Amino acid sequence: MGHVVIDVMPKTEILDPQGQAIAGALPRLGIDQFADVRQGKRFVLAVDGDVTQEHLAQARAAAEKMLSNPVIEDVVSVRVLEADGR
Amino acid sequence: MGHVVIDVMPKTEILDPQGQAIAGALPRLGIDQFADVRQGKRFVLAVDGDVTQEHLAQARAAAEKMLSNPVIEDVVSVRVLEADGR
Amino acid sequence: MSDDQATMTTVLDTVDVAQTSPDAEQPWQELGLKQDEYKRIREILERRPTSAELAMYSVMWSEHCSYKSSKVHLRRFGDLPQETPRGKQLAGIGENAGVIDIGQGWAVTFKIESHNHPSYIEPYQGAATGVGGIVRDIMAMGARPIAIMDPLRFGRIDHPDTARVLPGIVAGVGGYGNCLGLPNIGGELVFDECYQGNPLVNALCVGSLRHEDLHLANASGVGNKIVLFGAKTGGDGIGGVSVLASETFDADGPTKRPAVQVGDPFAEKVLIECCLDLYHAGVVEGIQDLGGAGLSCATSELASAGDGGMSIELDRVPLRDSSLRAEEILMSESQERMMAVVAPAQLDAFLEITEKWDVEATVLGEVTDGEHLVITWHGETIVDVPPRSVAHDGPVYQRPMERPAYLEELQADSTARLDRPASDEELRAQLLQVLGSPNVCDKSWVTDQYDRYVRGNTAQAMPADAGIVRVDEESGLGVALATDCNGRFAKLDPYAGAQLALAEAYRNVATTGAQPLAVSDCLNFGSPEDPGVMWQFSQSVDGLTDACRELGIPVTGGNVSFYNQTGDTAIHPTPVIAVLGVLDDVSRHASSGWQQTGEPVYLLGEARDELDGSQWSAVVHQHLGGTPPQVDLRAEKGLAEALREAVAGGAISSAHDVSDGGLGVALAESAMAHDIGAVINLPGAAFVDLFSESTGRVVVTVPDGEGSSLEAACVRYDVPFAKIGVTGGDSLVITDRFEVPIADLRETHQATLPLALDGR
Amino acid sequence: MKIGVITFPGSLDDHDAMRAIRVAGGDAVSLWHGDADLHGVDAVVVPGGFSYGDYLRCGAIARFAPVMDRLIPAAQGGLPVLGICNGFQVLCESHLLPGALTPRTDQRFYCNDQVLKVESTSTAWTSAYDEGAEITVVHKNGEGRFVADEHTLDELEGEGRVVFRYVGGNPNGSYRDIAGVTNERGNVVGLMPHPEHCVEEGYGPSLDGLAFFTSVLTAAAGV
Ligand SMILES: Nc1ncnc2c1ncn2[C@@H]1O[C@H](COP(=O)(O)OP(=O)(O)O)[C@@H](O)[C@H]1O
Ligand SMILES: [Mg+2]
Repeated sequence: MGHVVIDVMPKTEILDPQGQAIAGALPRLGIDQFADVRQGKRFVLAVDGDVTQEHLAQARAAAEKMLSNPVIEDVVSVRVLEADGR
Repeated sequence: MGHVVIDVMPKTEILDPQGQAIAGALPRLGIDQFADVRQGKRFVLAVDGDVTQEHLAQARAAAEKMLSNPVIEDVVSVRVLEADGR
Repeated sequence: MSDDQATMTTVLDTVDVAQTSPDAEQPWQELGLKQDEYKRIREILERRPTSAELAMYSVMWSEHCSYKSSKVHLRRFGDLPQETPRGKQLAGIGENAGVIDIGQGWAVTFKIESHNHPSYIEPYQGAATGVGGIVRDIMAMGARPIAIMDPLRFGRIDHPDTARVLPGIVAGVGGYGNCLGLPNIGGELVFDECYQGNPLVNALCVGSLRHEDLHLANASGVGNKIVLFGAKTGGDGIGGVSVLASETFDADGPTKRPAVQVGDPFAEKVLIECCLDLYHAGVVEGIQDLGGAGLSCATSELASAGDGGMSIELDRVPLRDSSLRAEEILMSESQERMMAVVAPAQLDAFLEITEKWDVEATVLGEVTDGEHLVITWHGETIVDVPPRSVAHDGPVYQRPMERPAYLEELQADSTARLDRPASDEELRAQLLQVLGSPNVCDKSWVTDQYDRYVRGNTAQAMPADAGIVRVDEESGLGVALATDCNGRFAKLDPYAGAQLALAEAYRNVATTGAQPLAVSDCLNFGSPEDPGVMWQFSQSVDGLTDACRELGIPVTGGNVSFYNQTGDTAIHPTPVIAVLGVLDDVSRHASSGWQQTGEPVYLLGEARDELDGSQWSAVVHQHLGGTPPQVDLRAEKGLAEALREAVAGGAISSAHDVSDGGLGVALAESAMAHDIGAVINLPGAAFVDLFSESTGRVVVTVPDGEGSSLEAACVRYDVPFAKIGVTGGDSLVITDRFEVPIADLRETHQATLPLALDGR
Repeated sequence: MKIGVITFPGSLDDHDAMRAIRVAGGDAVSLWHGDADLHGVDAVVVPGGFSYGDYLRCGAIARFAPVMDRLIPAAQGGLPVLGICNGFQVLCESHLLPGALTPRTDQRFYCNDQVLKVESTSTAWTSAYDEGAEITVVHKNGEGRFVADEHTLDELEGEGRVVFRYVGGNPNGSYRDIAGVTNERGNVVGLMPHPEHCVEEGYGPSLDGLAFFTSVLTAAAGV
């Protein structure tokens, strides 16, 4: 089974309350080296067999039409899931 | 500015109602080649300057302690954000 | 993994195999069974159980499913007359939920349940699936769920673990209930050290139905199909029933970490609408929800309540995870599933409706003649049992009981030795201190996260004494509900504690003008293996039974949660009592805030010097000791009747009962509701009048010219009354003592939770 | 006058919207998400709730329901359409209305009685209000924070298309306190608060929501 990964992130000009809340809370755990945190979404789409160009094309269409809202989000990548989890 | 990416996904044995709803809806757009969809989270943490080993260590700690819920989620990767958006 | 477990995974353990390998070792201990229980299973079957049978017996004979420690006590509820002041119960204890007639062809069903341990492990999902589970119980009676309530209890408000679990639990109750479209109309929020490490998450659901829509859980009629519908089955909460509900947590947290269940409220919402369509189409013979113990429970309970046997092809169960073994499928607690019994002629119509709602439905088998529940896996028999032996013939324990030795000393240590306020200034300061304390303060931080308006039938919700929902849009017929328990009182005296909880919930319902009809309870206690806890439990059941008899209302159902303790320390006995009342027209109800200036304020009932266990003793002196306030059920009943008559006759413009914190708090709450103050002349000694938690009291206001009809009602029902003041102004004035501007009351009342939970 | 109310899987306030239409004197017609037909209604309410569990993004999946294939062109052609809460989210996802609704700043669901200022009475759904009137309606959502880019926000203000603004406190962090907007033509209106919960004495905080439904009955009668 192959997998396609789609990453969607909030647009930088849009306030990301989830990211902000995390950024505010991390220092309480002693984690204080990050200037900013943003939270987006990751979708993993499974295909039977290997990922083909057609799968990637369909995934791109899914990403644009349904999985992201262009008013507030960017699709940052659509790609084959690699063995190391990327 | 450098960025660390953290990917968190629902554990495979745990119900993912979001992924299910998406999987159910994609065929309506003619997108019918995916056997399964799962939705997770992607966090992007910004650092001033380049990402160091220490940043990665802190990010790993953040991922385990706050950004994922070990009862239902797995941290699938913690890494430097590459130029192509991965 | 031991060898025998390895065998379980590789070789299918059929009945035939079991017969030929009587001495194979089985992991009964790991599954939580005791040696004699395992022996009994072998006696029942006259052979060793298969691993699938063992799985079924172990979950069904767990404390949570079999009530093995509580059964002998709960039977006493059954001795109560099985009727409400409005007539016979349509279904009683033993069904998924009791059903009572409220007139005009309408019935309601309600039940309260706990999801304490799962919520400690995974607060959001634990609380969410707790709501989901109780809602399915109500659906299984043929009812439309119409509202929920959520009594919650946590450790100290400033403890880090409270900060960990509380926001998640509240978000989970809201996340599931809001998405389901059920108004949340009330609950409780209590903080006490004794719940540290063992929060209590109880959830109540109420549903309404026409009499003819009543459905019961039984599988009758040979040849009728058994249909599983709803979500696919996954590996959720396997063993959760036995492990979660029966194991004690040690100080470091849960001893075992089983897979948690994740809820899908969307799937449940669709399931509700789908079930209602199925009922209205008349295509369901019997129905059962899948909750704890999943398919093991649903199949054995349906079959044993029916008049025949049942055969099931387990391999037909739609799976989310194809690697699940038969035993796991039988034990899985995947949420949002139901099981129906459907006549063959109606199967197509049934499946058409499930398809309309996009709900997966699968015929698993049918009702057979004979007495056996037979389950096959790819054609081979893996279960062949008498269903009753699984569902009903579980072990029954007469656990040893003993009055705890500490009680003597605890009861002797009364509040008599505590310093009472020495000046009016101190009196005022202590009133504010109690008003702002975690258990008395404004609960909006929690309740604002709940939708109280959805479906448009909510006539009253938080922060009212009781929630009220309309059942019939035409006539306005509806119900009022309240849940209560004061665990401090129950700790001092568990018999009286249960009665006090009942009396308070009853009174809260009565203050709306409703007629109280029935009780559901959630009995949260420590370990039943501790004779002291068992004694508390038995006392509480006795107290509740005796009180219900006196009030003339039945216990229609409930839930027991044991093992609520950390190490050897049990929680306070916490018998949470829900009372349901009926209003023939909910638009004619009393609510608790003062709405008009210039109206006389009456106090119904009388204060005694009863400060033991009070909020004042807790907040001002961190003290718990003595004996709780006296319960007078005859007086409660008279009070309720007087209120009902006065509300119906328009002689009451607002009513608020006196409970936690005493009269001072009740007056402050009445003033804050609509920003209308009052000048109050206390009838007796100021301190006792303001802080005593004597029962049977309600503060009411009376519209112009109605004083005499209120007084007449009080005389008729033997209710003591006193005119204690008049509404108006923007302060609460206690004549000759002190006054507090409403703005100050509000600031104190509202500051506590946001400060503790958000740091602001 | 027939007013349709769409039911998606997970819709919750469809029942209340139907009741509000009846209270206002209209005929309420139930429309099913899977049915690509508007059954000749004169106006449509897209109700509140959690269509598809609000999974992915609120309204994102409902937007692709068969009934939307009919509703979108009809709305573009002038059919009065009101989106309440989740319905507003669906209309934004369908691009019938600008902007997007995102999680509240504190990320908690919040239910309160909210005061709104009526800023435009020239829509199909607000003509029965007085301009500038303050009304109290139920507000309840977890993802009601209206966002759009500066340009869009300026355009909305400039064209008088901000229909409602929160007053006495912004309950969800919406940009410029915007509670509801309309399209250029004024036939499509979306808002987060719930007028359908405010039409009956004794249920809900006021009767201030009724004028939505009387407005559209007048507008539809004029067509
Ligand atoms: N967890 C909760 N969920 C919903 N409502 C709650 C919750 N906790 C408290 N409330 C509501 O807040 C109000 C005040 O609670 P409380 O003082 O315990 O009421 P009472 O003393 O009348 O039983 C009541 O309306 C109660 O139903
Ligand atoms: Mg009360």
